[in-house]
Amino acid sequence: MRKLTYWQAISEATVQCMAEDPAVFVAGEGVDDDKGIYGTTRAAFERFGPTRVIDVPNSENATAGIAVGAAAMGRRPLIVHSRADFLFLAMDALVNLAAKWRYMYGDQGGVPVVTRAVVGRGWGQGATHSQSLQSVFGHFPGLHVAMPASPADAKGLLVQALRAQTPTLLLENRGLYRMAGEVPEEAVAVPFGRGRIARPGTDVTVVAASLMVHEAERAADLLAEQGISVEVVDVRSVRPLDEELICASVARTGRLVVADTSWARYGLAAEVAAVVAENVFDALRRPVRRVTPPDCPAPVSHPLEEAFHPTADRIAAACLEMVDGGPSQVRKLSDVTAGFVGPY
Amino acid sequence: MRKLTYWQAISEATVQCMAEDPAVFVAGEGVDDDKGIYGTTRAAFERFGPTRVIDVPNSENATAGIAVGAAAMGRRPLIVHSRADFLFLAMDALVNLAAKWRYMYGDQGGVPVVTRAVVGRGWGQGATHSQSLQSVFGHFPGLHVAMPASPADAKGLLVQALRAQTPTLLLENRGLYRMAGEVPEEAVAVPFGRGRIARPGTDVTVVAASLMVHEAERAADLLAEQGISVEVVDVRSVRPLDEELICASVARTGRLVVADTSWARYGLAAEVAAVVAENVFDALRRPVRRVTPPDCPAPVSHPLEEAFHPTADRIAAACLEMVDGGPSQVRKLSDVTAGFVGPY
Amino acid sequence: MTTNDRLRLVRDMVRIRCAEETLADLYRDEQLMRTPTHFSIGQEATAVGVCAATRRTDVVYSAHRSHAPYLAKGGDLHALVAELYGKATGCAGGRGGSVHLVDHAAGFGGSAAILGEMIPVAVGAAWAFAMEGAPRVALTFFGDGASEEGVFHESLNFAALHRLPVVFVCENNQYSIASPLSARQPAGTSIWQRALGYGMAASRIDGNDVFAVHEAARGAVEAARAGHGPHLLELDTYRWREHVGPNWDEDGAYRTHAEVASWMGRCPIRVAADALRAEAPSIDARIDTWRAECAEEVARAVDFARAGAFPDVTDLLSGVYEPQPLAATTGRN
Amino acid sequence: MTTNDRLRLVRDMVRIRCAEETLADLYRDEQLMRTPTHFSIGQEATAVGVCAATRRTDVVYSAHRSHAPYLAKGGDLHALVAELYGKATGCAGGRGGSVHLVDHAAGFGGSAAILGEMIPVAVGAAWAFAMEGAPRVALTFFGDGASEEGVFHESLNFAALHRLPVVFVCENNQYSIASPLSARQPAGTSIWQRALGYGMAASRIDGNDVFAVHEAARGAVEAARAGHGPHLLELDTYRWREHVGPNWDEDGAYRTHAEVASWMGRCPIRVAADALRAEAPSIDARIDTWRAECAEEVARAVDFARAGAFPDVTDLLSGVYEPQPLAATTGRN
Ligand SMILES: Cc1ncc(C[n+]2csc(CCOP(=O)(O)OP(=O)(O)O)c2C)c(N)n1
Ligand SMILES: Cc1ncc(C[n+]2csc(CCOP(=O)(O)OP(=O)(O)O)c2C)c(N)n1
Ligand SMILES: [Mg+2]
Ligand SMILES: [Mg+2]
Repeated sequence: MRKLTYWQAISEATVQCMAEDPAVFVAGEGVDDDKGIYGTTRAAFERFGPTRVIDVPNSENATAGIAVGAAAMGRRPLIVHSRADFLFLAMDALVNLAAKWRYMYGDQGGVPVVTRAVVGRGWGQGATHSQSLQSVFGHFPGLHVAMPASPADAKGLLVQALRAQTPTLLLENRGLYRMAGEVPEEAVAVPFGRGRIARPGTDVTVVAASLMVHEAERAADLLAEQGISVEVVDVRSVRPLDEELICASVARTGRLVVADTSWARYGLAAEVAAVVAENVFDALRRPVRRVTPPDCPAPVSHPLEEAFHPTADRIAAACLEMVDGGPSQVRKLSDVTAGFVGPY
Repeated sequence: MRKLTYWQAISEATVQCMAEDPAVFVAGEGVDDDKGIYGTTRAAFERFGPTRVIDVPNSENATAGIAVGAAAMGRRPLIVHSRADFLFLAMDALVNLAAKWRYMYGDQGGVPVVTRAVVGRGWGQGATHSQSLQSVFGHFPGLHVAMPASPADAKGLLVQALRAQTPTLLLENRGLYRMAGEVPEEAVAVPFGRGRIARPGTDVTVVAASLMVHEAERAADLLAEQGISVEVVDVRSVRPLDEELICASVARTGRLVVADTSWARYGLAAEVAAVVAENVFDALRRPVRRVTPPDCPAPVSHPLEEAFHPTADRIAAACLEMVDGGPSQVRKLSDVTAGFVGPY
Repeated sequence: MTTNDRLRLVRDMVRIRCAEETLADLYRDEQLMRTPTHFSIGQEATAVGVCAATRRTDVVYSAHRSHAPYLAKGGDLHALVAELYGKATGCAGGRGGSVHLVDHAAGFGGSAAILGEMIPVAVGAAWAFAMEGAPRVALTFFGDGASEEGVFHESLNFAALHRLPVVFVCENNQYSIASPLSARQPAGTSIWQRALGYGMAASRIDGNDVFAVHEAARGAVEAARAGHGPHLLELDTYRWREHVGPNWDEDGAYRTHAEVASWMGRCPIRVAADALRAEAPSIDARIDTWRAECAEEVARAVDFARAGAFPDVTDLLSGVYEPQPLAATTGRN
Repeated sequence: MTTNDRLRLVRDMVRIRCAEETLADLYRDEQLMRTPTHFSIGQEATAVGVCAATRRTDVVYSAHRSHAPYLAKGGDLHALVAELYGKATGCAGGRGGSVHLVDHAAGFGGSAAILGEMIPVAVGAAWAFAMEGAPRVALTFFGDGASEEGVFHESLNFAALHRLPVVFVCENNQYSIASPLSARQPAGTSIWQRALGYGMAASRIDGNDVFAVHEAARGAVEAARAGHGPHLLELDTYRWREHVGPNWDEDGAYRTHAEVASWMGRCPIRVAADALRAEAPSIDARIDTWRAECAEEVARAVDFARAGAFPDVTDLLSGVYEPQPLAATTGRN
């Protein structure tokens, strides 16, 4: 199959969905910009022009409410935020209104507002430009929340979101945009709620999403050199969450590490641990480990930032600790996003 | 010790803290109102007048930011929301700014904004007037989040918040205001991060907060009749979370039920389960159970609303299931807040 | 406007008044409608005057004080009452209650309980109409208090920027719960004037004069339909009952009996009747007739609501999403 | 204003220009300042004109484009540069970076990266001053783009309602990243006029004329201090470099070389020098001297920054809270 980068896959999905459904439009601050949100909206702008790829004022709350209104009248808005952190300003419209619309108004139709938001990381993005809000939005019934890890999923989950009737949040990690992978040419939907075994293994299960899937795979490579077999589960969507896949894997391995880009407390890592404790607690041979950022805001200073973001090394260390009688150390890796060069 | 209701305890704490520290002031929509937010702000208004108990426009975002600015200049704002659901509009200022202030500006002082927010329940509060956002705010380092269950804690935790240097969210369940309990006359602070054994027991641990502590205690009463001994842990604050207390209890009982007023996914119930899976997984003799609202928005219609909110009955049933060889049924209780009469 | 048109406006007001008064009594006495309810009694001229200027294909959104806009736009009365009783036959299947009314067939797009929330939604609907080139207008009712929410301004800016077919209808009833305007907005300013800062047409109208409201609304709606962009109407009016619930509250806690009485003296139904008396001398008799007719209609609606079944508890989880399987293990998404 | 006062304004602009140009070069060439950085090159007159009208006890907040307001208010240059290098000696200990500058001693209360966030913070500071009866004024710098955030309006309403001592300083540089004003705000409207809707004093000033800015700011700050309430200043200006980062971007993607060149022709330093030449004929020589002095000062600051230690990684968790024990089991709160 031909390969695309993650940003190209998103761009292609957008263009294909806009071609197939004239109701789809893209709106967001700077979506018509030359740079096109890491390139993802540029092709759509070039093809469909400023009536369907629309720059908006810096009014996140209204933009979200406007998207709800447009969706209620049959349009299919795709709203893009260059940082997920701006979503706090849109949260009332998304959580108090979009998420509840179908249920609260008696199941007479939904408002399929699709929101893409970029999670920043690296080059000193800092405390308010690098948060990944999967658990915060994932808490609320009525939303779908996904975190594609691969170009194919970035395309397929966006296609699914733009065809379905559910308000959806797609979180994209900036570190993924340049990664390449096989992507089907057609607009093939990937369903929400079905995870995937990114890499089969027998000794430890690492559950992750988005960028952390790649960190987990790198950790798995590293540990394979030591004869430790790691299974990596990519949940793909955090709501719905594929409980069966997670539990089946842990039932086999008896060991669980959860790796996430957001904090442990009340985070994705907590939920995955809880699902296991509810369903397959007796398969656990070791305490669950959460590999997440430490309990502080993201700092800017380079050495602190490096220490803040969870990496393959930390995942590998967590796995190692669990495997009885395994080696106590592995060689150190560099960050999967280390290729990024400034200035930013 | 003399008894006060929950609302009286909050009122007393407010008045005492305002008397002891002239920097404390109260602001919020309707805080100067005759009804005084379930009575909690009325005595303060009567004693200190409209220069220290201040009605504000319906501008939740600005109000939160204004509180941050006032706190940065040495005032001690106590902001009150008549429904926690309005906090989505204030979330940017509280999470992106207040929570990160001390850290992000190099540890030169914090902005001790204290926010009280009422969680609605019953009488058809519905999807946007009954949400309890403990896990959503609890996810973020830099905040303190507490959910007092008793009048004594309602007073003590508010006193602590108004004396400390940390931005704090206090969630108060409407169903608690009329409950009475012993409350010290003095303004004695209750520290954040220390839970309490609300009721000792040996067979099952029920971890809860706020209203659910009472539901858990009622479930414990019920089960005691059947010879089952339930330990109820009141976490008091969800950030910091008293991991030691939770783990110690589960280590003794080997069985964990977590009861919460918000949804299971990415909720308080998930976090408690995760903490146990991390630390005392091998003490578990049974799968963890989460007793929470089902995965839907809160409906209005009375029978649906009754089915939605978790109760003592459901906690008791969850405990029963865990206790090997115990009886399979207990008598049915009515809702702890059933005393509320309309119209509203 | 013909006399008949004008009579119809009065009739619509009488109908809404009658429905709300009956519902308020039942709400208080029976305690079966378990949903926080904000009556528009005294404010009927705003909803009726504005909605009569719309077509069925136009769409109206409102805030929590929603019965009057819903009924004025043609919302089904039976479905409204059933909703208040929490029945499956309610307009939102009993899920939404008083603050979440909806009637798509009538062009009532929804009401919401969070202040300001429906303002951008109407703008988005108008944007959809503009994108389609449909000759439709979106309208949004909200209170003076909601105009303090930032989203009000964001929405005005966007609507004016794109010259969207939306009419912002601010029912200024002078209070936000118990807070007077003077505690919330700078002295000497007014809401309609803020719209001018966006280059938007705006006007302030006596909101208890249904004919004045209607004329202004007709102008605004037709201008919007013709592509001349949005309009903000500030309509001065007054609610007679307490903020939420069926009772009177003129006890001086935040407003006086005299103040309430003075506004009741300017009852929109009486004001309209007085204005019509010359051209329609039988107006008082007609009002009596309408009242009787409406009482019957409301009685039927109440019977319908009472007879309806509650939603089935086994359906608690349906309608959160378009149909999809839940997790087999825990029944969660 | 004396000639000396006027010269000092020019000197302050030269100093900021020199510092920013040097930092931009280093930022680009060394890649050691790993923090997204928004230069104010070309916009110096706004920060300098406004801040010169303040006292040290007044407090200034700014948005992401923060170096100029920070330096103009007297913020420590060494601590700024060290912050950009991520050092423990930085004004925020290396934690905040370019968008989170702070210098309490100088009365620079903080800058923030979320649009509009510091606007209510300044209002809250002003409220604190009013509560204390302190003769202090709060000021907040923000861009034309931030005025589209709802919180801007909420803040104006609150400040005007309570007549607080706060000055809103809108640096209108015509763009929000690559979006021109015309894509974001209705044609024919302006930001300062929206303040009038709150009954607030407001004015629009040539933001590249430091003397005009200063005069307007002095009036606004002193009126606020005297209890006459808030003021909004809209200052028209232009950024020369790209939105974020050290480069030029006059490639036609969103603005042309001609547009940038025309604004560079109205360089605030040159405009001020021209205005002063009659009363201070030596102005050009003075500027050269200042430039040389500032180059040295900046060089020292860079040396200081380079010499500083990075924050200790073992301190990663300190300063999240006032000191308190973490959970023994997991090191979390
Ligand atoms: C965001 C938000 N803040 C506060 C409230 C609580 N609240 C409900 S109605 C109301 C008063 C609103 O006043 P106004 O907009 O003038 O409408 P009115 O009730 O007078 O018709 C308030 C403050 C709310 N529902 N939503
Ligand atoms: C709430 C929010 N939305 C969007 C952004 C992304 N953003 C950063 S700077 C900027 C442009 C702001 O323009 P303006 O306020 O005019 O300031 P300028 O950069 O022109 O000085 C934008 C959109 C942000 N930081 N915060
Ligand atoms: Mg009102
Ligand atoms: Mg700008």
